[in-house]
Amino acid sequence: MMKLSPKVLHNLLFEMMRIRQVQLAIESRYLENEMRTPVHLCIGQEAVAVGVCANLKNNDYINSTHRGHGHYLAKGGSLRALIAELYGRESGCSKGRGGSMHLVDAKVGHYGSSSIVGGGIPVGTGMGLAIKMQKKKNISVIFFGDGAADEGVLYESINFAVLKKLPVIFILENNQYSVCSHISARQAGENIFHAMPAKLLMTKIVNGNDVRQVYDGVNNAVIRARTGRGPSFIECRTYRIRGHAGCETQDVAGYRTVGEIDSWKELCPVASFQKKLLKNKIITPNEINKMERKIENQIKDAFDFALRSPLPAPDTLPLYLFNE
Amino acid sequence: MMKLSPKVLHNLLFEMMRIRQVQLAIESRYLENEMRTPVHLCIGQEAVAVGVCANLKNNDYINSTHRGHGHYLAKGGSLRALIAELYGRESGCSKGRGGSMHLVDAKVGHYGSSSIVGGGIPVGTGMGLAIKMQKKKNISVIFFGDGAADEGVLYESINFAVLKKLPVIFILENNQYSVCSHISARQAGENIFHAMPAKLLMTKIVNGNDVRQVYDGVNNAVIRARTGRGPSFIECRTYRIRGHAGCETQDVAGYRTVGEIDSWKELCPVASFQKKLLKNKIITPNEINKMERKIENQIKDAFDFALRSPLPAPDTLPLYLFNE
Amino acid sequence: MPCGRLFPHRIRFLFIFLMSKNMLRSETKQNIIEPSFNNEVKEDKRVLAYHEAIREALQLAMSQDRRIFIMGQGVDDPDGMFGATKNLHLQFGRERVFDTPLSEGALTGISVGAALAGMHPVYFHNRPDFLLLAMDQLVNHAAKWSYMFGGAKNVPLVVWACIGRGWGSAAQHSQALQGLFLHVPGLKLVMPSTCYDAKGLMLAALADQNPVLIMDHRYNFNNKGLVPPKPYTVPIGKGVIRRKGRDVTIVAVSHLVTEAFHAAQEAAAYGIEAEVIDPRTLKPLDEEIILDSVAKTGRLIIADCGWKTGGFTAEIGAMVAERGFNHLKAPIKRIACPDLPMPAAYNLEQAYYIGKNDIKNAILELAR
Amino acid sequence: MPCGRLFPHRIRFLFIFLMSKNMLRSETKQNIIEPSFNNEVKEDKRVLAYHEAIREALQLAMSQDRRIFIMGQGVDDPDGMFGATKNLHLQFGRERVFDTPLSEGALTGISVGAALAGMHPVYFHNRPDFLLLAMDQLVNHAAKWSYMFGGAKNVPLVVWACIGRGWGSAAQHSQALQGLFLHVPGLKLVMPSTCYDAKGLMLAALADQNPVLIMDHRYNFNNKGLVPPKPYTVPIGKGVIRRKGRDVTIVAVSHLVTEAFHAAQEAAAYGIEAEVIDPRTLKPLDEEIILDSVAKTGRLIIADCGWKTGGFTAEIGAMVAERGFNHLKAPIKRIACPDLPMPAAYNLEQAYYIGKNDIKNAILELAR
Ligand SMILES: Cc1ncc(C[n+]2csc(CCOP(=O)(O)OP(=O)(O)O)c2C)c(N)n1
Ligand SMILES: Cc1ncc(C[n+]2csc(CCOP(=O)(O)OP(=O)(O)O)c2C)c(N)n1
Ligand SMILES: [Mg+2]
Ligand SMILES: [Mg+2]
Repeated sequence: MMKLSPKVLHNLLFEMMRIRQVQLAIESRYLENEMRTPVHLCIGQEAVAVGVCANLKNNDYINSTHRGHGHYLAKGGSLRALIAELYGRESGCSKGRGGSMHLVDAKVGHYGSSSIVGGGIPVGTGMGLAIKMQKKKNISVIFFGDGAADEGVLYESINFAVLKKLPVIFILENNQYSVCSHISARQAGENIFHAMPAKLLMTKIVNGNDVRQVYDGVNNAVIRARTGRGPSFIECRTYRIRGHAGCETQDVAGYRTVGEIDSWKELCPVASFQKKLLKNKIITPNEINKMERKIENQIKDAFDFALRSPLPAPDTLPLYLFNE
Repeated sequence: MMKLSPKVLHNLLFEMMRIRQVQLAIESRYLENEMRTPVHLCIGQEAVAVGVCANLKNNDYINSTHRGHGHYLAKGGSLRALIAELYGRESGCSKGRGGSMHLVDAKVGHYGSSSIVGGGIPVGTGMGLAIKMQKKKNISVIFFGDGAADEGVLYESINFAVLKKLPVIFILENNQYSVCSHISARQAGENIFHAMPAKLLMTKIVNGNDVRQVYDGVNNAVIRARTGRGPSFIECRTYRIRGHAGCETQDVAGYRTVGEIDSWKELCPVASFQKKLLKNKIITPNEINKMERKIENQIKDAFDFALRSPLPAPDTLPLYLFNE
Repeated sequence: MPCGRLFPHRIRFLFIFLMSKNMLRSETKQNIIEPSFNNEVKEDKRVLAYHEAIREALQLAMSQDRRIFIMGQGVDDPDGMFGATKNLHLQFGRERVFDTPLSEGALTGISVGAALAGMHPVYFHNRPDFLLLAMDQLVNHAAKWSYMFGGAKNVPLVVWACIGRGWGSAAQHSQALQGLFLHVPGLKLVMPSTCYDAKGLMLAALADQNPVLIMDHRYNFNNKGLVPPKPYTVPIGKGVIRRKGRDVTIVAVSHLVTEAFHAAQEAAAYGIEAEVIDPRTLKPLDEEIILDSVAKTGRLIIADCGWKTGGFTAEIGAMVAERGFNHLKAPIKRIACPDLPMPAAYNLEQAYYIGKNDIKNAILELAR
Repeated sequence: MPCGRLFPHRIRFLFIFLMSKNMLRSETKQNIIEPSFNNEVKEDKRVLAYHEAIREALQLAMSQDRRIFIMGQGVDDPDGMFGATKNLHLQFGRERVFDTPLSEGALTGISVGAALAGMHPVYFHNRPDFLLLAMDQLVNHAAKWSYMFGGAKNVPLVVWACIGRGWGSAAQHSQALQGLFLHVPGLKLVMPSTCYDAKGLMLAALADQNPVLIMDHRYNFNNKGLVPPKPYTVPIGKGVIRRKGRDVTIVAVSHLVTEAFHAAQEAAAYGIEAEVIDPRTLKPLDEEIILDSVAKTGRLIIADCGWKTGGFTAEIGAMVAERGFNHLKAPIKRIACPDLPMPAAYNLEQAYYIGKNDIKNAILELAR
């Protein structure tokens, strides 16, 4: 395991706690029916977003999915603009046009995400192509789920990235489910790309609930991409604690056991990392409390901002179809 | 190598010679501009069609491509109906609606082929699904090129066939080119499916210019499929001697060297097998002559049949859109 | 923020939850009783929800025909395709009712292949947006196979998709793509508007030996209407008059039939009698029922939940301008979604979508 | 049958080969000089073939704009996309002009991503049929990205495809799919008919910061016409009158503009003067030029090389029935391919396709 400074470790924890608390805040207000957009919470998967993005620079690109709040925040996307987007406000990151599944923050290299499962995979690959053609040094990271790994566009995109040695990292966020479908109903065996020769595609499976493992695994891939040695494929094994969409009470019963969910709650990436840092005396309970308060304030500020922002004016409906 | 009776060996030779001679006959008359359909000759690739289909029963299915004359004939498709189809006649296998790229002969398990590269791969997979659901004992064999292996639908179809353990054999007919594009401009490294665990997908690379190797490779896959043990993936390495479409004089220059073509002519699957059988005294020159004459007669009969058949009546244009 | 604190607000919101569960994330309307335009139902007055009607059709057909099977993402999950396939896997087994990978392209081709080899697949999609991944297999393969091979083989296949709308589903989860499929020769395109038809058209689609695309709409999905228990088919290619009228003809699609009906009822207060035509199948289209009505009224409104340009309103408008021109007394009116992706914000959604009032205004303008 | 006998008939057919090379497998017409309707060309009277005009546009644009690159199956092969991209890789290098795998779905998404990250890709397809594999990325992604993110990012992208026709190319290699794309908000749809416009519209598409789909037609591809060497653009969204007339308006698409022009010339012998309108871009559409013409003539013919139902003829017919009804004196006429896949046999092709005579007959019927 790589040696990381306390500052970096604090930061990993802070980012995970922040994503968790933002999700919980969204969840707690979701039944008010004022955020009228299908939220896909990433509670339980925070270590993936944070472990990956902690390796990235501001001008690196990410491409995300319908379950994208964590990726957006970890990459530095504006919290205010996120919450405002969920409330459908003009001040939202997508001016209220996108909703929960279409976040964007171009300033931090987040150029938008697709809610077509797998749809972002080639888009992120193309961003890597642009980097290479422009001879720039940044990289493109693509998040996608195990469901997206069913789609042929993954095969096509990896083939192209390998062929052109693109600075692209494919992050398979395997939470075992696509809606209510377990991965075993959709795929047989390990993902085939793990069998690719490492020279062509560096691949790895990491514990996606361990932010350190994610960080380290991606770190190698980032170096490889930045030095022109081509793409990598990292599978992060994790679990979504909540239902597919909406808040906890909206999860349909019958497709997984309570026991299964509970066993994964035990493996909570935020709590376990917190515990580890406390145990190793890298952080104090007081520092954690401070973090929590800081985050609470940010969240309060963001919700206030969103709620006092106006809705888009109805006569602006036709705007933005084209860039004129 | 499996031991085959002289009868079977004669048959392999006969089928290859027949496909070759039919292609040459088509080619020799193509510039008359009466077969007004883009023919994709499989000269040089006869061993694949024959080595595969010699393993199949009449009620086994094949799914073929734009370069499908050989598959059709090897599976037992009517020669008359093929030639008539090329001439756009009502007596053609597709009643003149399909042309060279859309052959069909339902009586021998050939239910049609697509000219969308890769388009037949899932269709053949679905035929395997039907077999499994109907608890029948036949199998489904899919021919496709190295170009088709660029398409994501291959990944999706193999995943599904493996998942459902379908009686399907994927035959990758790797002739190195898609039109003028060499495979190295399109793919990096070996096809990824060779790395699949054999339990899930049996895979093999064979010399596609050696009919015995093709026969043996596919034989195992056929047994596997028939006994419910799931799909296989066999890559046959071969070469197309002619241009992508049309006859020899129509091949565009500049994308491959004359030397390359000539070196593959040396490896002619028909001539080399003929030589081997002669050398081993499994066949006599006289028997070969007889075969040639028999084939010539069949070809003459087929062209006569086609040319005396009427074109479709123009007022039948709207027929066959739906099965009523 | 340890996991122990996952549920801090749970109790606080329980009452809201109980209050609002049915509205939650609802892209469907709840418990709308259909207008009494079910002229088909003579005897048995049983009431069924729209999704139950589809389910009953599937159940009846599968019981009778071993070739029929159901596949699609989540067809066997607890939701059961909003109820349409719910628990059918318990009755027919997971071999005949199965979940699929997210491989819409290949799975469509697989359903084509299964159809060629003697099965009759029903492939479910919970939104038409995902059909865009299947266009090659739908348009290049399913739609063309019979013609391309001179009728040697045909493709008995039902592809079903349910149009999403509202709750910020936004641009990639709310498309009503019938306008695309309308253009494709070789596909039959069915869009029911009543519970009765939902069952009868599904049974007709399963009796058809060709590819049939059924596009349902979530706004119909919880409607309740009269659905006889017996098996029956509603013919593909025959429209129906949902309301008689002499002044204006309205051709409306899917859930807009009900909207048009109510608009017509309200317009009647102004002395204007609008005739409401439900084509039920967009392709083949019952052109005569539309032309006959226009011959009587001389005025035409077309209402479609898809985009305007090049969609269903275009086809009907042009068809009447071509074949019924001499009866037309006024410009036609096309009511459809604007040529824009769907926005997420709910007030923009309101500005975006069309409904009863748009139709009523068109009636009043046209017949004033 | 050893390989030594591969060429038995070579000599025998050499003379046929020499005679007929240009006709061989030709889905294009050869060396047609355009009618002199190139009103734009004032000074420089240089003649160029259609494919050379496209190539020149690409060359000019790439020389000026480092963001532009070309990709597609075979763009760097000896044929060079029927000449349109021929040898451009020699000038600009294989990094900027490159062959692709047959992965139309992903490659479209890759071009979207490259566009987002500051490039301006031109993705070539030698037939629109293959775009059906790219529908998800074209319709769900390219067309929606700008809107979906409130304009935060846009997609400067040119997708180009060339409609096939004839020589038994049959159902999967001859589709003119503009009717599908016409329906999709967020895509601009360009169909040039002259060499001049082929260059000017390509340059306009490359100056546009949005996804533009250019559909060319093989029947135009070897036409020769006046093309000034300088860079110039033809505005996207503006149609042009190719022939003035007072009696009938013909709106024709792509290679049918020339057919309509000749039909109009022949009809003039009967004293009927048809006005020929070339919309040049189907979306955005210059509705005014059509409505103005119909206001004058009162009669409308629409000619499209795609399918009839729900295609371009539907949209124009409905648009005029909606906005120009009061000027219409007769039923509109729609001339388009029948709602069938393309058959292979050449006599069925003849029965299938439309051209000058169909348009001429329509003129005579309408204005008799
Ligand atoms: C192409 C496509 N098919 C189906 C859907 C419906 N859908 C939305 S999210 C989802 C689950 C995707 O699973 P996964 O990729 O594993 O992501 P997760 O939800 O687990 O984060 C599905 C099937 C879709 N949006 N796009
Ligand atoms: C989806 C698709 N893309 C492109 C084409 C154009 N095309 C026709 S044949 C062909 C070559 C395919 O190569 P391969 O699969 O290796 O078959 P081969 O011609 O070598 O037998 C191509 C690119 C097509 N028909 N379909
Ligand atoms: Mg998942
Ligand atoms: Mg090949």
